[in-house]
Amino acid sequence: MSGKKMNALQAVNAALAKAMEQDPKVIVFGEDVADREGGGVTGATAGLSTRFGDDRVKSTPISEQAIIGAAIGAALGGYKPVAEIMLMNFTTVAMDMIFNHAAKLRFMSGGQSQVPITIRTLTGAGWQTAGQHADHLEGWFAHTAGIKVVAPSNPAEYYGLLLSCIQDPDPCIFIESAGTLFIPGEVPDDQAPIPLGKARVVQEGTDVTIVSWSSQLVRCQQALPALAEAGISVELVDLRTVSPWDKEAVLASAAKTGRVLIAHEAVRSFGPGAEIAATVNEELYGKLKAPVRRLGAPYSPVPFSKPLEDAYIVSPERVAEAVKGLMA
Amino acid sequence: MSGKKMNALQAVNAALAKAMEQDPKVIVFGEDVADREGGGVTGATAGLSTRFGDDRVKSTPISEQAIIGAAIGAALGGYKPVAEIMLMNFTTVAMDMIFNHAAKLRFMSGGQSQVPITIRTLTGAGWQTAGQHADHLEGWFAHTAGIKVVAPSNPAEYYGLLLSCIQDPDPCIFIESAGTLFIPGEVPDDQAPIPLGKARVVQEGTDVTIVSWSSQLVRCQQALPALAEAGISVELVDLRTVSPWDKEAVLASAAKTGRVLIAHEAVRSFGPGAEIAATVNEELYGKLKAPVRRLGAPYSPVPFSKPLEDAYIVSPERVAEAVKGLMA
Amino acid sequence: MAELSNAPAPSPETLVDIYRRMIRIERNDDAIRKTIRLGRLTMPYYSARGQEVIPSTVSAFLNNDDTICTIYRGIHDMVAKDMPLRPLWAEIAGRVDGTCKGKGGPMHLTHPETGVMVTTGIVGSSMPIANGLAWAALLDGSKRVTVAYFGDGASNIGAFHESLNLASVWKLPVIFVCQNNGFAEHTRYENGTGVDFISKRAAGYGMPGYTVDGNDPWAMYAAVHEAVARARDGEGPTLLECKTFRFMGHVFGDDDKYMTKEEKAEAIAKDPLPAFRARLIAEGHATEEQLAKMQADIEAEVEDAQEFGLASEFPSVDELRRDVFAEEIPA
Amino acid sequence: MAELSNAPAPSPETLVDIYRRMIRIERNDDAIRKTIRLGRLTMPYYSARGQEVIPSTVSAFLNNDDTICTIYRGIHDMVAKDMPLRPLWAEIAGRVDGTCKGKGGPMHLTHPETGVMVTTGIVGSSMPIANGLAWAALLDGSKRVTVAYFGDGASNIGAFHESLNLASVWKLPVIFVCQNNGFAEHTRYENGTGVDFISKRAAGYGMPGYTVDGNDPWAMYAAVHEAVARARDGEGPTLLECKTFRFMGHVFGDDDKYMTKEEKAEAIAKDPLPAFRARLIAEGHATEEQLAKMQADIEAEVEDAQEFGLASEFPSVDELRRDVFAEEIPA
Ligand SMILES: Cc1ncc(C[n+]2csc(CCOP(=O)(O)OP(=O)(O)O)c2C)c(N)n1
Ligand SMILES: Cc1ncc(C[n+]2csc(CCOP(=O)(O)OP(=O)(O)O)c2C)c(N)n1
Ligand SMILES: [Mg+2]
Ligand SMILES: [Mg+2]
Repeated sequence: MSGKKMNALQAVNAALAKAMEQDPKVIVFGEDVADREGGGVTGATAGLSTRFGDDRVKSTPISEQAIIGAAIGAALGGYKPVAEIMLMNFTTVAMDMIFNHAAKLRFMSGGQSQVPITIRTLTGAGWQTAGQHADHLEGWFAHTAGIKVVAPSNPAEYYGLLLSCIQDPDPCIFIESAGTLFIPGEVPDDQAPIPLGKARVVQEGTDVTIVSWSSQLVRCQQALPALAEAGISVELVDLRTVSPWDKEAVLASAAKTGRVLIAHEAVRSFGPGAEIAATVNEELYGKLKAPVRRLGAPYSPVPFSKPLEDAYIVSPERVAEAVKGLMA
Repeated sequence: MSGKKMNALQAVNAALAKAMEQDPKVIVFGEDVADREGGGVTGATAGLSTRFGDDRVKSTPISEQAIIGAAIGAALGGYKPVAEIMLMNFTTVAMDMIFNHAAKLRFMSGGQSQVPITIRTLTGAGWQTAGQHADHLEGWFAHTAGIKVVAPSNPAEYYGLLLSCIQDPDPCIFIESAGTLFIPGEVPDDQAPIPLGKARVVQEGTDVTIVSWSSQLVRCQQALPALAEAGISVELVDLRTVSPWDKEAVLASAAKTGRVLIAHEAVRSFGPGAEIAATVNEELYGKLKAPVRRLGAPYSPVPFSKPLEDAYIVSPERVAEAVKGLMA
Repeated sequence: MAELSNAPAPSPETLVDIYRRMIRIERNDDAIRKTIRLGRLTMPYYSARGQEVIPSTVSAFLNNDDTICTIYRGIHDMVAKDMPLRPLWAEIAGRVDGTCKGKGGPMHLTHPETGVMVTTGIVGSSMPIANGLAWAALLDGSKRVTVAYFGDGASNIGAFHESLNLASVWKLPVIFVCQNNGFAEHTRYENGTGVDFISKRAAGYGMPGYTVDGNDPWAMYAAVHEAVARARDGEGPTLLECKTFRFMGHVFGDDDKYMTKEEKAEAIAKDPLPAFRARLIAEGHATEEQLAKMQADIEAEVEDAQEFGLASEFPSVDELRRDVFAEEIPA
Repeated sequence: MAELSNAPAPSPETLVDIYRRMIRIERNDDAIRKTIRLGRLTMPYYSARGQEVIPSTVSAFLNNDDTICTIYRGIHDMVAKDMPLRPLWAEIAGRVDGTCKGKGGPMHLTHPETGVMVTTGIVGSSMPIANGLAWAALLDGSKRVTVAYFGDGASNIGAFHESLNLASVWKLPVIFVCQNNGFAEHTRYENGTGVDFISKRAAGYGMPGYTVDGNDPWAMYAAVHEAVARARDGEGPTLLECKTFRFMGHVFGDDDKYMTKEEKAEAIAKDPLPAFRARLIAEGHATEEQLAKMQADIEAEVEDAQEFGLASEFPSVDELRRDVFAEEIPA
């Protein structure tokens, strides 16, 4: 199996190219995405407008409601739009379009309307972009009936999951997170679309299950050596799709280990980890060896100052500590 | 203790009048709220502009971003704005203002800015208003650091909690829900502000704790007679403030009964009940007599057709059934 | 506000066709209101009585594959677009034979076969989505046009602005049709809108904007003609502000206390329906008998639709698990 | 676009004061960029080099209790408003002596004492909040004015529209100052904006709008004079589109590949700072020595602030539990 080493942004770029190549109905747009505008502020869309034409790859005004509206309308007109909302915090200016329309049109129309759009959006703490540029809002979208929430953590996963989002007949939000972006990884040349709704076991183990995704998954991986050294056998599950989530896989792992830690970058309070914890507790009542634990950001906006930002993020050390706590 | 019988909307009206009377900095605005426009589409603000003047009670254009922005700015200028967003689904068009600004300005300014705004908003299924007018989004706001989420369920609670929201130095979202609106109740003449963050035990009991709020609390109350008849002693806890929530009260009740049902109108999946369930499980690990159960709306937009809407809402019968299930 | 260029006059056939759409709207609206009053339908109903000329004239220019995005006060727009009435009635009654199997209801009627792509209850949201449909037409290389209907109050919300700007920059074949009935719920135009004519906003997007008497089929004809021609010719979007009045208040049951009795009476006195009918006959475009027959046919159609709709079954509760996604949600 | 009425000419003192603000912005910006380059500061930095005239002229009309709401590219606006530099530097270094204890950083600097009420990283969001501050001034019966700064790209977002309309309907004492530098991140003005002059949008809200050479202090003076007078006299809002150029690209480290070398060189050749300086001297408003002394003083102030900021402590992690609410979150 031959492949290419690339980072997550390059994987996004490659997946977009692949999707556009395969399906002429795939169109890509958002602020600064065309090559005239430099191919995206992160370069994720570089080269696409040159290769596929300015009609299919378009830069937009700073008008997020209009961007998502155009995506929905084009989808109703038969296209498969991939719209970029530069940062996840800016989804809030387009939230009506996402929540009241994209997610609901199929249902409200009794199945007549389909809205196969993909919303790509970047977020994540670690770059000192402070309070308005780094929130992980997957919990909001997971609580929204009618939209799939996808949060990959390495280049091959970015590639395979993005292809699936684009092909999916329903709206997907595809979360690109700071902590995952620049870690190179091998993407097989024939990397297939990765099915949505299916978790991935990153490492098998027997003592403790960690459920995580996106940047926090990377930090969980970084905790593995110390845990191995401490003699704890960890099963690390990458949820990949936050909604609909892979209950079967998580419950199977939890049933095996009897101990579960859920870790995400989003704020812990009323965060997406709560659903998983509540479900594990409900389904495996009396069968667990320890209470299900959750790690997430404190109940606070993202701070600017470096030491505060460091403390805001759940570090590999805190993951390791929590796992050890479960074994105590 | 003398009082007046009124419904929740009348209680809102009375609380607004009281707050405006007590504090000249309280201002009220939103679409159609002034008397020239009929005093609000539900009448909740009727008479206020006539009594307190058109400067302090203003109707606005249909511009929710501008409404919340004006509230934030007026708060920074020393006022205590009460802004109405007619329906909770319309908070999505103002979500940037709420999430990125109102909730964060105190923190991002290092404590220099205060944003003592109250956002009143109406929602709830039952009126066949279908997919875009009835969502219970308290889970989103509870997951947002920096805003308090208040969801009363009877007229006296509406009155006392709204006064507290207005007096509170931080932003509050005050949720008025269809299922609570027209049930009359006694509001004592000297009804004091009800502290935020404190739950209320509606009925004491020893077998099962039900945690609920807003319209769903009403439906839980309606289940009580059948449960009493079945010989089950229910402790019903009205959370009142969804965030920050009264962990102590819920844990105390759960520790006493050992069985917990959380019921809300919001979608169950990734809903606010998950946080409570996860916390109860974590804190009372090994001490519960049954798994914590959650009831909420199905993973679906709110449907129009009456039988579907009826099935969408968690009925008193389903509450009773779930409680019986916990005893089984 | 731009001045309209010379447009051809409508043919007699077109005038009669516009009248047909108007009377179909009016008869249907009347039947809906009666049925609600009788307690046989329960739903939030936003009558557009008084606004018939606007979508009737617009629709006279549209083909079946031209698309519209409309709003809660939009049943007249759908009827004008020749949406069949049987599934319409079944939908507003929440029945399984409704356009949306009863799941959307009166604020979310959808009927792609006649180009009714979106009906929305969120003020302003018809416009951003209409842009996307228009963009799809461009990408297809077709001549399809899309109409976004909205109210005067909606012209003050952010989505209006973003949509008109994007449509202008991308030269989209979309027509923004503002049905200015002078009120946004209970708020009078001038108390919510900082400008005397909404059409003046068009200049801020480099697009033509016209204020038209939305109760005058001839004036509407000229304006729509130009807007549709521009869209089909690749010249981009147009904003039409069509002045009108809603006779029935904001929502069924509205007590109208925010307007004066006189202004309402005055508006109703100018009801375009009888006036247009009289002129059609006076100018020889149609005979009394023709129009009476037309009306009788329409009344029969409405009655049939009403019976059909109210006789249809309610959907099964399994529908809560369907159409959330393409795949059914497991029970 | 309206024509400006006759405005008084700026006095020599005012001209020199405007220059003082400009050079303070420029020296401070230069020091920030040097410090980032040396690796002693890490932050996203949006230089406004080239845009100094705009807030310097605006600020010459503002009192301490007049308020501004600005954006990520807004340090020049704060410096022009005479925000002290020590807490500014401590803030951008994330230190406890910063205006916001290091919690907000360069995109969220706040300093109510000098009227810097909001700095935001969300495009368009300065405007709705500015309205509220202006409304508070009205309610107080004061003559305070509020300035909302924003970019050309921001004029395409919904919040712009809602804000200008509300300000017009409520006659708010607010001035919307668009710093049109020709680019929104990497997108050229005309590729995002459907109209040739943003000021033309003002007519859509019934408010005056002017396009001004934002590099010309005299032209700016006349425009701001009128806008401030209108606001203080209760006549409502004004939109000022001030044309300028940003010399340093969108964000520190930007490679500028979306613009031509020529246009950038041409813009830099028109750098208003040396030109204004020369003219002040030539017209006898200031002497070479005076301006040299002024610059030296400012350089000393900047150096002191830099040292102060970088020497300040980092905040304790307990700060994550403070200022979320008025009451500290329990540990
Ligand atoms: C975003 C949003 N805000 C508020 C409402 C509540 N609302 C429904 S209709 C309406 C008035 C709209 O007026 P206009 O646009 O003039 O249309 P009309 O009803 O007169 O046809 C309002 C405020 C809404 N549906 N959506
Ligand atoms: C709502 C929103 N969308 C997108 C962005 C990303 N963004 C930051 S600055 C910028 C360009 C703004 O351009 P302009 O308004 O002209 O201001 P300038 O940066 O030129 O001063 C964009 C798109 C944002 N911060 N907020
Ligand atoms: Mg109207
Ligand atoms: Mg710019």
